[in-house]
Amino acid sequence: MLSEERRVEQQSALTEPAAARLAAPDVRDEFGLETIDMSMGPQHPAMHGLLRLILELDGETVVRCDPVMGYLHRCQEKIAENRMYPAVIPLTDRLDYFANMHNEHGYVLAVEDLLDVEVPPRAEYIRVLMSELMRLASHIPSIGFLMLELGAFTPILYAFRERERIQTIFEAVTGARMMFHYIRIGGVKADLPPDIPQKIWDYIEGLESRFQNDFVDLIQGNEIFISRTRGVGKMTQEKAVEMGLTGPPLRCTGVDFDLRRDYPYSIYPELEFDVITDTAGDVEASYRIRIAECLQSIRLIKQCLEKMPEGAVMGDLGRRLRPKEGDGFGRVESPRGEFAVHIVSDGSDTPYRVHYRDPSFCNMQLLQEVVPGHYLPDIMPIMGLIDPVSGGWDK
Amino acid sequence: MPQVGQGILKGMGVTIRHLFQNKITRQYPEYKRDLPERSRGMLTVDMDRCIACLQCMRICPDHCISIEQEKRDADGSGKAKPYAVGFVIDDSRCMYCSLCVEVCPVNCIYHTEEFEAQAYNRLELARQFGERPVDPTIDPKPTVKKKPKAAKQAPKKEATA
Amino acid sequence: MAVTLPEGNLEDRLKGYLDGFGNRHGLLESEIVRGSVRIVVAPGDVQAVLATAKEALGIVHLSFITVVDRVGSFEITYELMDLRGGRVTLKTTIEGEEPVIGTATGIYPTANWHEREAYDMFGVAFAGHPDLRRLYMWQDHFDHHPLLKSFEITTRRTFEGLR
Amino acid sequence: MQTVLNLLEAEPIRLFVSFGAVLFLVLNLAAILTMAERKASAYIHLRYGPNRVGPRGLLQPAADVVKLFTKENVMPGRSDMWVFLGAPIAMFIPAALVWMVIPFSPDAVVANLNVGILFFVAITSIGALGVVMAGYGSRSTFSLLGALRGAAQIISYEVPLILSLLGVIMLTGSLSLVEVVNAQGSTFWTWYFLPQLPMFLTFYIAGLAEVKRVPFDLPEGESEIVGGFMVEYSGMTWALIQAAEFASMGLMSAINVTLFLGGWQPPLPFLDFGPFNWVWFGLKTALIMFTFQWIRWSLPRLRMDQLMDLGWKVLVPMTLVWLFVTAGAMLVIPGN
Repeated sequence: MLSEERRVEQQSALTEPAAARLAAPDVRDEFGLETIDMSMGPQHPAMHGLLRLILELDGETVVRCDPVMGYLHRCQEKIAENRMYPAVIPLTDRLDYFANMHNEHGYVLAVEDLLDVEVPPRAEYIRVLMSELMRLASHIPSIGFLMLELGAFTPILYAFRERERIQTIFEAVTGARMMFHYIRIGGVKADLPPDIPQKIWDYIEGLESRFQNDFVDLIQGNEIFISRTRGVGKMTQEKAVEMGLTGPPLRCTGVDFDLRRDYPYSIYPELEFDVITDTAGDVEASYRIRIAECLQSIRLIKQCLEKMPEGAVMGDLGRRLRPKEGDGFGRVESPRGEFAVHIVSDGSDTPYRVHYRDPSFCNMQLLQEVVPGHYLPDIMPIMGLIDPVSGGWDK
Repeated sequence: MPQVGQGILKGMGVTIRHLFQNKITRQYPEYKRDLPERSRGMLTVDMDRCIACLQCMRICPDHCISIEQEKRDADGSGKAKPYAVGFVIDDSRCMYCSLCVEVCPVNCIYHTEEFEAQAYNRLELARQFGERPVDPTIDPKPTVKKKPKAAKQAPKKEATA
Repeated sequence: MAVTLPEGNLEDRLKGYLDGFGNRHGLLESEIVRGSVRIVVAPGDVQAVLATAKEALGIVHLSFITVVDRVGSFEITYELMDLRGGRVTLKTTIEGEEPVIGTATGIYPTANWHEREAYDMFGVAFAGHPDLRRLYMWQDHFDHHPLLKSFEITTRRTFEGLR
Repeated sequence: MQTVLNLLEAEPIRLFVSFGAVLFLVLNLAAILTMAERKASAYIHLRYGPNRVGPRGLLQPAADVVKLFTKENVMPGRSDMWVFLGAPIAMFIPAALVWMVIPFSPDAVVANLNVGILFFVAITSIGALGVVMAGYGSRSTFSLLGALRGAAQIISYEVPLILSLLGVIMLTGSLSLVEVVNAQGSTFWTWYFLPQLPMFLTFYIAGLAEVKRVPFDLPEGESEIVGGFMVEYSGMTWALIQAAEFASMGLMSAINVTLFLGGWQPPLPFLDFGPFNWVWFGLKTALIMFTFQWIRWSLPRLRMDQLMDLGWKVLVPMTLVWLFVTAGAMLVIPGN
């Protein structure tokens, strides 16, 4: 805890540029015109979750964009310090609530890194199967959200129809529609119900044609969509890497990076899939990447169902988990990018410190850099490029 | 130039095709879907089987289960065993994670298919199962954490988050 | 224009990183554990080591910064990735209740919000940071840093006023 | 009976009665169109739409009206009260007024002005005033941006809208809407949408922009400025703005039909219903209104600069070129 004088001293010394900028008088141009200050959010209907953007507008052009977050902050990391290792898993579901399986998977990988537990192969296959279904259930609505932000209301409802069907599968497998609590330390909670592989197969078979009919035909060639997204949110590879982007926002600039291939975990090395990249680095490219990644996920799900071995789904664990002292890392490729968990253990049955690296949080830094210079209506497609989730960035 | 408008027309073809398709809405209060076997609804307790081991109370991440325990010779074996005289599940806090169900050694706490909980007051959502009501507003003793290097000199701060 | 990512055998690359850091800086500890380079340096050397990692060794991605409150000292972990399988875990420990460390924003611009978060949650001050404001908590009227071990959470039920 | 009819024929009474009838129709049209909009969108989205009030939800507009009447009219603090309250009226009156010159059938026209087209052009421009008043009076950044966009858009698209009318005026040689319909004849290939196809498309697009429908609903732009000029309105004032929007949407469809699709004229001569020819007018107007709704639920929204580009760089040159083509054709082809 800092003393009061010290805190004031720090804030005044370290934030000098920021303070100077805030204290600067209103700038007027040669016509004596001022810029408009506008506060977008946190109750803005089109904003992704609870985000507030402090904007400075020159007409319709954005001069400055300052994201303010913390409206959904639950201090998950502090709560996790007071829970036993297995009891943190249902809390990770609440982080990025569009990629719950990936959060669970990342956390579980970190604990397993500390424990050195053997996970049965069938459990690994089920984990990957569920993760890829989750990626579908996250990417399809994110395409819908992008269209919603451009003013087209229809695709989001088609997208949620697909998500609904995936959620029905999840409900049969895990018992819940959103907060699954399915992937456990050492395996998964329960084996797949006997009729589920066939159901998933049927769903996936139909999805490919529906994908073409409902989304690609409706969106892809639309001139208004192209004119609204092409060249919007344009960034270079250097910028993307410097800002620490991961996931579709990084891949749409052409950097060929996917944790599933470059930092392999689970059984991804045994499966075939392509890493999709695009060179444009704008909103349209990220849309194309999401569409193509959905098709790759379908491919992965088919392989998982074909190769699924028999056997147990839960490894051998003690009754009370007491990992050894040290650091445990787990990172997975969530639909938004790199989701990493860092657990510091002190040998007791509760973590000493849990740190989540959420892709929404890191990718959101892009807003400050890319939005200035764009028009006001372009903010929303750029949000669609990043596709952040409120529970993710606010932890 | 001839391409201009093609994408728009194609998209409008998609919407007009959907206009004549079957509707997928389910009219909820009249139509209720069959819940799958594993569906996690509200919790219930079979008090006859409960052995008051307090496992569920300890594992619960939300501290929504409170048990009042006393030694009693309930089964007439002449030996006083722990017995749950009060058992409350506070549904306003429960997040249906099913950890208590998994941890229970005698399978006396389980999920039902009930999922429509509503009340005008949050206190009404606390459901009593024992013979004596337990005050749900008093926190059950949280799990004690053994800190190897714990040294708390700083004054107590109130949590806001 | 294009960003070049490293190629070649992972083992050799990790050894190269280890040597690269070892030749240039005084490391307190260094080892390769489970496919990642783990080095511990003095807090004063952090900026120099990060600059070496970015410019000399080509490790382009800063994944996250974790601060751990060790009650009396703060342990800061920088997790670096070269995006091709190599990981570097850079650790440092700052003694004292009011820690100050040099910022990484000059080298990795993505550290901006990570450092703001660390400042918000732990009160770790990053000297030279361009915009060190609180990230999650209130800017004013809140003088606590929630993730410190001295900040106790009470799981008090929120029924007051309803009874 | 005959005396009553004769009394209705007498000039001032006829005007009042017919104006009342038209106003009744316009207000009902708003309710019907709200319902149609919700049903159409629901069916496109594979939903049912409102289906609880009355048979198949048909009484939903009545329930809406009751709700809107009983809602509190919230006014933002420090807003300019008279401007704020006057704006919905300034938007509704022009939209309702132009319905006076629309010929529903040869005899059913409230005021058969010989400058009907000019009247339409003049009065619809006043609608921009209401938008600006609403945006200025609300004292909100979002409203102000919406109002500025609305003013810019409506004034810009007046130009192609008027230019696209000129072709019809040249062919007809009259500014009276009844004359325009009479000149089109009772076969669908003689209607003006075929010889004047670019003008028809321009008028349709500019009309969409005039009534602020997707893809030109920038003044509302709910994903960036949350409803734009009407963000602060609630209750009955909001309902009046909505009624004005729907009335002007219906009006634009009716003008479209009158000028380019032959008004009350049947598509083929043997389908002539005599005095009931207003059925044709209604059917065609409903068709155009449905296309408005269909477009709304299919397309995303344009950006301000793209909107201006479309208006000034595509539509205006296209109309000007076709104007010369029309003039040349009239010189070359005799008897027109």
